[in-house]
Amino acid sequence: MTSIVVAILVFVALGALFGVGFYLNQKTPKPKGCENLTADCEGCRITTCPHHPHSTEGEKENA
Amino acid sequence: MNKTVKLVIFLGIIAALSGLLIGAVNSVTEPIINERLLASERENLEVLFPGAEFVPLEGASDEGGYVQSAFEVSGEGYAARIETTGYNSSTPIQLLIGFDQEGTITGMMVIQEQETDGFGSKVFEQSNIDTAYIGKTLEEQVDLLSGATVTSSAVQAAVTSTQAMIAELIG
Amino acid sequence: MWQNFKNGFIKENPVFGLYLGLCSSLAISTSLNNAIGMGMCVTIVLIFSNVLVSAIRKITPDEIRIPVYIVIIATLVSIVEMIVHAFMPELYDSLGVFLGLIVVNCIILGRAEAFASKNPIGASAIDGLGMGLGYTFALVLISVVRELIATGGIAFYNPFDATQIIFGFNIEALAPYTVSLFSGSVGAFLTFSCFAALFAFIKQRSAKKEKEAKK
Amino acid sequence: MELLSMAIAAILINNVVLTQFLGICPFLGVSKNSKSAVGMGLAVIFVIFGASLLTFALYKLVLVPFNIEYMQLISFILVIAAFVQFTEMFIKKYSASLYKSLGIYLPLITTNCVVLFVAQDNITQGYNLIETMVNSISVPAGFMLVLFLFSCLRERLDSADTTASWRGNPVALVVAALMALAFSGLAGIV
Repeated sequence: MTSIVVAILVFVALGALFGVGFYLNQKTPKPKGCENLTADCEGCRITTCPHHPHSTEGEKENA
Repeated sequence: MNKTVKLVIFLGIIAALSGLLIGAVNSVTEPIINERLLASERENLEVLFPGAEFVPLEGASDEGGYVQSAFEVSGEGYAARIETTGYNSSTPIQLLIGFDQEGTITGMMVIQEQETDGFGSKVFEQSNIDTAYIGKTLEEQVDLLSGATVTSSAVQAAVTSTQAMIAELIG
Repeated sequence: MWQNFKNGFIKENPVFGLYLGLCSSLAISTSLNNAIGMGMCVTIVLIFSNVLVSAIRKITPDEIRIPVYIVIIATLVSIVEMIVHAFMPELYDSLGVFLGLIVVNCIILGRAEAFASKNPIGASAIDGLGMGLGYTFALVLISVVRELIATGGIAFYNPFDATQIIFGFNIEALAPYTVSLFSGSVGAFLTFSCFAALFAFIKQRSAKKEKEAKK
Repeated sequence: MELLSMAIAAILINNVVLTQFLGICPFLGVSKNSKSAVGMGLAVIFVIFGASLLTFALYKLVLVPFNIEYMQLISFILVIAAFVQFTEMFIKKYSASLYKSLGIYLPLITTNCVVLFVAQDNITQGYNLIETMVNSISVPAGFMLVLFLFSCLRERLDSADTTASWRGNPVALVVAALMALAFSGLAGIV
């Protein structure tokens, strides 16, 4: 039983850490000159993915 | 209320529920997994520790990577199945070693070996096992056997590494 | 809704069409057995994650939705891993590390983000089922080709008891011509690329037809 | 010596991309030009090294003492994800040039299977701290090597006249198959 309690505590701590990191990272502005820099990734064909080069041009394919 | 706090609380609740769920599932599956891990080795373990209760130590591993599986023998000590290669590089040597609660070697069983007859194989004769291995404490190294240097030093290295792991388990 | 379901197979097949979850589909498609086992695990995780994400879509704060999804998916994968470990030990051993790597399979996060976060529970569950079966379908295709070429036969075991063969055959005529290369990485890449090209061909042809029909 | 052969095996023989099939998505996605391949590769090396040390410490100091090894998968993924977020934040804040060359690839890494694989592999192989460090540099180094080589090939591939249905990823995977074949010839060197 104690193991489950510890598991939950560890889990909550890690989850909160990730959440805080994610939130703070989102709030941090990109440095000057990098606002429009994105890494283009064409690994998959999900055009709605923010890393896909098509996502900025709007939906190109309407298959 | 501060927004960051709110977000953390939301994620915390999700995480807590997830942790609870995983813990609950684990408490159901763990005994079944242990039983399965034991099933294949129970027969050999019973020889070294007749009538004992065994608990597999899943994460246990030694420095040299010889230990294949390790078990806690409740009230009696530990057991470890080790694998190493001696002279015959195609068939590894497999041994099951029993330790008491202080880490002294109490038993050794040969599961598999195909070392050269009359040389390497002498290491695994009962008379040699009794003198070279049984009764060695954690601080002592097991003996080498002249005339079977390759095999016995391979076993020595593996047993020394296993002893170090057992010492860590005893703490 | 039927359209959604069907899309998962051909037009938007997650593996051949969208190139999602490539790592696992290449690695574990060595045998039909692994392919079906993996496909089922992914389908189950996908359905549950879609349902859960959809169920909490109205109360999830937008800023941290990705972390929430990752926690949910990781939990589900852990649970599936433990259950497979306990009840289907042979499958657990042959899938190895790839069972845990379902967590980072982009299909699941992708569907949670693109579909389940915007749609009601029922539709999300069906989307998960369709996508999962599409993934399984792709895995089965690759694995059948690879297993046939590499071993000259197919064997499918009962996942709960590996000694029981449910279905299997060996083509004697193929036996002298097996190419063991196909059980390795070269065969995986080659088989996959052939299927991907075939799917692209089908897609391009149907697009062309549609265009002509419009004219 | 053992560490050296371990590193060579991880980079060339058991290459993550070509023999373990991990990290295929960035392999296909970020190999358009060699500059982005190098940036992505370096970012992956950094993240894997940092995340592996953190997960190693978490496993030995928290999970094992409290007997909650079953939390391995889920805690590792959270540590990796958190580590990537904090790294990205610090780079954004303190170095624009570093952000330009490496930082933009960080968001692509959280769901990169190589990171989770290396973190788990260090534990299942029973590596100690030194071996963990060597392994978590050499595995992503192998990733970077193949990514770089592939990007060079790909620049030529894009200008080639391929049949419509093979264009893009299918033909790229054929090239990957040939690379895997070439790398399998290195298997004997260690």
